[in-house]
Amino acid sequence: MSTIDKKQAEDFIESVITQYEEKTYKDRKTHIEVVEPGQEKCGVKSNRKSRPGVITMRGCAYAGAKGVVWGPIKDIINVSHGPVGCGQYSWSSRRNYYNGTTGIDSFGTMQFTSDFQEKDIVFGGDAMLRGLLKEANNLFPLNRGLSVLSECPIGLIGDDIEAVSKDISKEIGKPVIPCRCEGFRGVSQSLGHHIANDTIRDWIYEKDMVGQKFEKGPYDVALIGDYNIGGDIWSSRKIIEDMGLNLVAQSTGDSTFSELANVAQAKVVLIHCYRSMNYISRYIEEKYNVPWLEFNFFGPTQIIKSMRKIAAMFDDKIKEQTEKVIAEKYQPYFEKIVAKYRPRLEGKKTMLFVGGLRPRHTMPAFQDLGVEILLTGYEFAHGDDYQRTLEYLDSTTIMVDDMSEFEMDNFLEKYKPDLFGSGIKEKYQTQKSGIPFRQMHSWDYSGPYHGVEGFGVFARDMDMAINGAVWKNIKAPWKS
Amino acid sequence: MSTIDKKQAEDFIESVITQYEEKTYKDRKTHIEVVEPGQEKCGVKSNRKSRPGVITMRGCAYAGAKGVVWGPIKDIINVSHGPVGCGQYSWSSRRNYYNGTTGIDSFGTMQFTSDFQEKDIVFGGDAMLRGLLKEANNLFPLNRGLSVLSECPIGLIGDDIEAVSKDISKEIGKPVIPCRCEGFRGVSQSLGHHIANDTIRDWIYEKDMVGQKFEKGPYDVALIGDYNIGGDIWSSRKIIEDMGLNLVAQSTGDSTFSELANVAQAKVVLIHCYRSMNYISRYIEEKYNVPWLEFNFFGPTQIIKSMRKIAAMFDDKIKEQTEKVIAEKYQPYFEKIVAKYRPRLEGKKTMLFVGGLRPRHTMPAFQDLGVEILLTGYEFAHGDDYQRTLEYLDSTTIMVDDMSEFEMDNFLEKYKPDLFGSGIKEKYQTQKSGIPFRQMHSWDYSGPYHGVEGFGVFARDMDMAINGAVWKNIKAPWKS
Amino acid sequence: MSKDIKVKDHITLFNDERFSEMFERKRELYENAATKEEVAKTLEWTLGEEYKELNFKREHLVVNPLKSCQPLGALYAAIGFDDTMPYVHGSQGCAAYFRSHFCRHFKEPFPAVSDSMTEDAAVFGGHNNMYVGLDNVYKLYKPSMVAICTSCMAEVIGDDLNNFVKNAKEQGNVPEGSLITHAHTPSFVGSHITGYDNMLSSMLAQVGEKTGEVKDRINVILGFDTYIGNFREIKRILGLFGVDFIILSDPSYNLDSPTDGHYKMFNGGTKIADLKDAPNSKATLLLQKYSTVKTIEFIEKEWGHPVKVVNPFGIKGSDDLMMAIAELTGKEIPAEIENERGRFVDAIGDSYYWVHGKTFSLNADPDYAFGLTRMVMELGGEIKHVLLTNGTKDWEADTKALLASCPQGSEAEVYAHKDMWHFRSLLATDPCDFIIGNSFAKYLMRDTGIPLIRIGFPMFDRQFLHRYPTIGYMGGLNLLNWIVNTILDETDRKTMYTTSYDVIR
Amino acid sequence: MSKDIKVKDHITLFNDERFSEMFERKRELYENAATKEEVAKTLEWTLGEEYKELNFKREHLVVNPLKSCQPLGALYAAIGFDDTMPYVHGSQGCAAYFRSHFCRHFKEPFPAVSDSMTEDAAVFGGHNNMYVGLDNVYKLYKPSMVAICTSCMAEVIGDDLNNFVKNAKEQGNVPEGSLITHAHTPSFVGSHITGYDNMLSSMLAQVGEKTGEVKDRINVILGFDTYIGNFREIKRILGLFGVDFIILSDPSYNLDSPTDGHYKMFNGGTKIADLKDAPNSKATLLLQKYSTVKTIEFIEKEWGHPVKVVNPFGIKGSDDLMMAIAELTGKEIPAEIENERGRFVDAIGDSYYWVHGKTFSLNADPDYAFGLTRMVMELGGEIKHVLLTNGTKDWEADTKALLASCPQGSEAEVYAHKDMWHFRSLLATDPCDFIIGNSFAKYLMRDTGIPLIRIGFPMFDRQFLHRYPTIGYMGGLNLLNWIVNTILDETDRKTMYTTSYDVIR
Repeated sequence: MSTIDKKQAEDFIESVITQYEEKTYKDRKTHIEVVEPGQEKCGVKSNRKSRPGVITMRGCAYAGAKGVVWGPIKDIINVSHGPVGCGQYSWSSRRNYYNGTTGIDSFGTMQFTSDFQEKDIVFGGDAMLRGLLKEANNLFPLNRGLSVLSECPIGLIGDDIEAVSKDISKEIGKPVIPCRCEGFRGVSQSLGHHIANDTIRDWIYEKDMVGQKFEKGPYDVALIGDYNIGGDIWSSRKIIEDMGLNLVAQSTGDSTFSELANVAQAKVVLIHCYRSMNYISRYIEEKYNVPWLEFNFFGPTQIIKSMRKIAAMFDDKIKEQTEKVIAEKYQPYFEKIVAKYRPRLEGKKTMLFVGGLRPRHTMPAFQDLGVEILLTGYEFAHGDDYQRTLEYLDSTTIMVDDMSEFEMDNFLEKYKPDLFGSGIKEKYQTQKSGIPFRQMHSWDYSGPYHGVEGFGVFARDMDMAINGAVWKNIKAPWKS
Repeated sequence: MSTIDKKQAEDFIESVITQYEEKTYKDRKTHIEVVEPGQEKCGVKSNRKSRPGVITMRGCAYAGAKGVVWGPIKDIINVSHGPVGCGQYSWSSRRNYYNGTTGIDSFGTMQFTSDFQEKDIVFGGDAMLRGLLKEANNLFPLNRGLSVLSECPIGLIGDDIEAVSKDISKEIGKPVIPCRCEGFRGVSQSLGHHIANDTIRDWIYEKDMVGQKFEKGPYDVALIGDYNIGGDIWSSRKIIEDMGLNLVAQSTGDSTFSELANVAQAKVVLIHCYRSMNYISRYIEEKYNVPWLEFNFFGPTQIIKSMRKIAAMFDDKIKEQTEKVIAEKYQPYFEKIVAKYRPRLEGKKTMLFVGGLRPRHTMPAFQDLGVEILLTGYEFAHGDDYQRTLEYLDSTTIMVDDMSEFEMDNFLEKYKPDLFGSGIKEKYQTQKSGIPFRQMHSWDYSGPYHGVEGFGVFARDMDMAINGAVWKNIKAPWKS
Repeated sequence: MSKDIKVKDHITLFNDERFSEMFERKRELYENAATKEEVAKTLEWTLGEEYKELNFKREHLVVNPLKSCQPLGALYAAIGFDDTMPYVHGSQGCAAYFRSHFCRHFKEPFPAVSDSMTEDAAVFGGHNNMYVGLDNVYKLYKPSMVAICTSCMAEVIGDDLNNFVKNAKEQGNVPEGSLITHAHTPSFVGSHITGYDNMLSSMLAQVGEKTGEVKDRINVILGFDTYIGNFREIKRILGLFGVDFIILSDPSYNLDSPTDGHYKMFNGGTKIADLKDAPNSKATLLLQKYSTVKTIEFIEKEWGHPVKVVNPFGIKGSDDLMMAIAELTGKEIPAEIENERGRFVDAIGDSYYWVHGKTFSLNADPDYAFGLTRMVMELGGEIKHVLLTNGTKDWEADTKALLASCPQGSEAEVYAHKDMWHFRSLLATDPCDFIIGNSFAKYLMRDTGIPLIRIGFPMFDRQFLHRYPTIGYMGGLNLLNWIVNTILDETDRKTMYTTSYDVIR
Repeated sequence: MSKDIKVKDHITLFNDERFSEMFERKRELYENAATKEEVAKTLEWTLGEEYKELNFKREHLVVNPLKSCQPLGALYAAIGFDDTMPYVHGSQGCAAYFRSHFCRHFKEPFPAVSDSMTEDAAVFGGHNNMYVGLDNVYKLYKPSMVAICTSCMAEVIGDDLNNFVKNAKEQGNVPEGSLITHAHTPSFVGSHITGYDNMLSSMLAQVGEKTGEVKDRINVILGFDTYIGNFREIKRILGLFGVDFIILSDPSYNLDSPTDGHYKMFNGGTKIADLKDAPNSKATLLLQKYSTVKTIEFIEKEWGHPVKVVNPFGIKGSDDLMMAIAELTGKEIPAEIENERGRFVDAIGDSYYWVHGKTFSLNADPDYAFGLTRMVMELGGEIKHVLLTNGTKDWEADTKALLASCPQGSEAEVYAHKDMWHFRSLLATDPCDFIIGNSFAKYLMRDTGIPLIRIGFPMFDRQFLHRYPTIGYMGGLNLLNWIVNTILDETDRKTMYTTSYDVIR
């Protein structure tokens, strides 16, 4: 039985959004729908501009390009080109883990900026950028390349970062990749992913770059679209290896330039975050004829399903090994975790509003633990994301695209879920309402959530959030 | 020129002590004298009872026996026999450093107590003590012996700890030493030293115990009366070794039972704290015919003087080596320290009121740094200590025995020294008056102060105390 | 200055090779030391199950206990009164120890006299010492009150304080009308908290004057609480309520006095007049239970007004505190207090994920142990061991009931009369994530590698912590700060050379 | 619970051998990694003198700077006013970043809208965004004031806020009489503290209404001070003085609100009426100087009443603060403040021997850097490097003069416009005993092994610290606590397996 009554929910939604300014009201109406399990089409509009003056959870193209695609590649120097702020606010905040010596052969948790001053706006920053790239290369000689990530002013003042990058690349003999991810482009982080993917395409694959040579084999796979938040890609990698496959390249979490280039050298490309990386997988399929496969390593149901789907691309040896590892190692672990946590979580209700993929990826993991989803949606998904979310529903669910915080507050107030999973900006106001919260972009400083070990951490954390002792103490006992 | 004017000081003293109750006044009058350099006799009375109701700085016999003599011996288990408090308050508070694994082969910073309860008072504690000593030996099998340090009730209820100790010693095959250091005995810690020394005599030397066998040589010396506060004995040991001598036993700082027994095996016994250990050195000389020598390793003047005095007991090889190390290593270091700190300390005035020896031992070190002594005295010295203090005077000085805190407050108020060196109980009230303070029992958590390196630390600390920036800020600027 | 010659003290000096060699040589040639293998083997053995069993079989030996003796607590009760001289009838060494102990904890002077009993007093009794002692005290310090307690010697020989004081007054050893209170505080009974209780209840009994008139005012007793900040905090809270109150024993004046160039022995505290008038308050609120057993009994029986006892730590404890004040005074709980509650809960909400599921073992005096146990569970922390040396039966029963009421307490073990050497065995054989304890627990941290959160008494190796409050919501924020930020600090240290060394946590 | 299956997260999970092997294999076969020798060699090189020289020759590249951009500071000024919506005219991503940054520091919600300018606004200007934006803001949140600042895009294309706001009012996008303030805060000029100054001075100019009547009241401006406790502390201090006051921008309501089950977007702050009436106060007291340059200038010029600027850290700074209040108000400094001074001095006297002679290098915003530099020297600490990214010429001159006035500053080097990668070189080639800095300085601790004392902004990896005050004597006690107890903690860690692991320090 669903907690959400469709008619009541629709009436409630209407009562909330009528409070907007008129054009905003009309726009928002098309972004929200109450959907049912089994429903075939999702009518939610997406990838549209957020309306001015409405607190949106969204970020910008720069955030998508730097924070998601380029940022995690550990051996290149990502220069935030423009004023100091963008690089500063995104510094070390995504927890894309990596192994390496920071400042020497790895640069993931460093903030490189051109720190634009007024004169740079007036006279342009190209000359400065030239000098900067050379300085960076001199001071960090073990870098394997540099990227130039444009902030808003660059596109507006007409700098030619492509020309500069080409020149310097030639001069230093390393890739220098200009990425036009100014924050005003597009409607969300999503365009940043796309733009960044395009730069990977244009500056790596189109130039036929390859990475470290390795001995090729029939079981070589690449894993893309995993950003290694809290170590996600490592627990995923472990599964791939346990299946008997060879992971020859991963991107972009704990990734190197070499691996990025070598993605196309695999036999199959496995893609986890479809939303941010599908551009690349499609391109590689087209250009190199390497097939790709979407998978989901959140929670037992999807992990096992995904493992079998991947194994199906390979021979019996892999299939057998896959079944063996499931039966002997994973299943028993999953059972223990479920036995411990499901009784504590059964029947709890959650709302999930995150990025462009995670809600539909994590819903099955919640369901594995007996948690119902009341509401979900995406900051920056596209139509197909909503469409594909339908298959994971098991009760009536409110689907919201680009939910404003105004809407969010109203939904929380109305439905009082046992958990809300979203981002840092949403965390503390949710908690003020006495509703437990998990940051589902950053795993709230925990992780991994992917893979087998990740499911244990996920289950533990959701239990911790939902059943945290503090939530019983919200109300002063003298207030009845 | 002296800061203290004798006549004025005497008048002032009179004005202070007339405030006492009459008998107390009469008594205190005999404990204070204004002395002059060159004066031949010191008339100060000492080693008398403190008067009731007067806040004295003194402790008790138990404190002297446990804290000073037995406590620092690292491989024996010192049992504080009686109620819990005495052991608790003296636990880890003397900073007698030692090398070893605490709880395994070393027990210096542990508090072993019989935690007397009412029933033990009523029925006696001997049976319990038997069990206790065996438990201790079982749980800490690497101990090399045990001591039983009586607290007040033991002597009052008539327990026979000697009999118990003898029995258990036989049973476990290790020395068990009963020490009748009840706190009500005598007038101060001093009797505790004496009692404890007597137990060493009676239970070790009288029984002809010896320690670890070692190859004897002409340069074997023992060092006693150094408690290794903050590492004192280690920097002293370094000097002895630098002179070419062989330190075969030290006591009681970082000492073992073996070394304690082997003191009598040395060619010469060097004694640092004469006050607390002279009983032993005299006895050893008598029984074993081993000569002893008092020395002082505080500050350049005394270190060099003492080294030469010690060397004089040996052959030319030692004498030459001594001169060499002084000239090549120590003198240059002393000069650097003096060059740095003397300009910052020259002409500063201090008062020193400590234990039974340190004032006269540290005065020359202060003088090496240009610091004048206005007042000094001892908590628990004897007549000869006062007598021997005279030789270190270089200006008119107030000499006080068993100074009460009432007198202390008055002296501080009157003479406003730049530094007062005394104990923890005196520290904070001195500082409230805006007068810098150093704990000169415990080196105020610093040290070593003995030896060459120790002089550096001493000079640094006195500078830190006297010239601490905070003392310029005592008065609110709006109070003129 | 830093470029001059740099002096090394013990913290680094003895790491120099010259010294290591010296130490090694000494060990080998002269110490008759156990072999390194023996030491290693014994060390391992002491950390195991077999040793634990042996260790728990101890019947007589006490090693590293967590308690001090009665007169210490008695002095603490006394120092909280204005113009009052604490007085120890017994050996002078006792007073020296008590004073040092407090000085080391508070980094403050702690005046107390002793009447320096020695051998002759053992034979003839300590009355003469007291007569001269009181005479000197009044001549030198002119206190408004003298508070006498006893140490072992006087108790063993059976000195009768009541009689001595009467004689002293009659003989004129003290000025006419002198106010002298006295309590027998044998060190071989109970612990420092018993002494606190004995002294305080004696003062109430000996000085309080019930007039029959009931005043619109409450008495507040904090118990043996060495967090000086709590005395200010309870006053602030009562101020917000707009309540008239008397704190019975308030050491926050004497033990947190200014450095302004003038030492004053007496800096304030509960006024003697207030002590006299306390029976006429309309109610008494106590913030500790196990350190005030006799005091509670006395007030309930003799003063006959409402008495409430709360344990004011954490959310629940602070709620109890506020509701108790409201109930005893009839006042509403102020909005500002409610706001503070919300801010405390908020801070817990922001941070509990660092505590939840972590395991804790605790050492403390009973009232703190109870409060911290409950608060840790409010944060989602799980309790492994609660070990006291001076626990009482009541405390044990209360704590077990508390633990049983909460899943985070389901596996906890409670020890009322064990010591820190027992604790070492427990931690070594059944480790937790964090220890909560006083400065001596640093040895447990060293021996077991389990990080220590420093809360308790004595606190000798950190400064200022006792200046913060720990009670009420704002005190809770300090406790939370110490707990959570220690966890964060340890997490940093554990991850420093890994990628988990996060900037955002 | 703890005896169930134990889940390992990233903090310990990846230490497992299986993972180490996996990492090693990946590195070897696929990463095209530098050899370990190359890495070790390069690491050593980066810590040396040669590298330092190269590093300091940088003209363009900025690495790990210690500053953020203007609108961040503007939002901070805005959030301190009651019922006020901070509004970012520019790309929406900017607002998202500012909000996240504050949320991570304060662990509090931080409301702010953006008008989501995109490509079309780049071509046609952002006026339409603002019209719709303001309309929505008033419809949804009904604020009493909207405070608009700009991010890069609006500044580069030259949007005219004044005009836009005028139009919005005329067009009826906003309700009649709406109060909208606005400041241009280009990210490519100055830093976050410049933005604070621009926003605050604009608000004073645009809202303040000088009536000619002078009220017996002072204005107080704290500047870009993220220690929320300071707002409560200054109110407490002024309360003790018995002074009537207005704090201009008081974020302590919005950024320390209760968790009580009800989220409120606006929780209080400086009342709009007070902002209007501020010019009629008799004087203004500022607790920061470098973050309020324009504000000071404006008040001096336009309001014409006495202005005092103090740096209220440490003894001297707190003295200055108290005397400034006394001078501006004609009130006596209360005895309680004098007592607090004495207690702070006392705490320094008790602990300074742990600080004296130790060397410190500092990172902070300019006002904090100045105050901490002075306070460290008051404790006897010696300053090695003071390095800022957003230092000004005034700051540099003031700091050099301060250092020159004190022997503990005689060897210090001052850098107004360097970054933390420069700092790394300084610390590696000329190490100090302790670093003082914000959370990002933990990287310096890792890279150089020098312990970090965490004071500053942002503070992402410790909790609650911003709830404590740092100003005045009682704030000084907190600073002292952080400094001294970090030193003690590091001393413990250094000595844990030596005999210097003292219980009493």
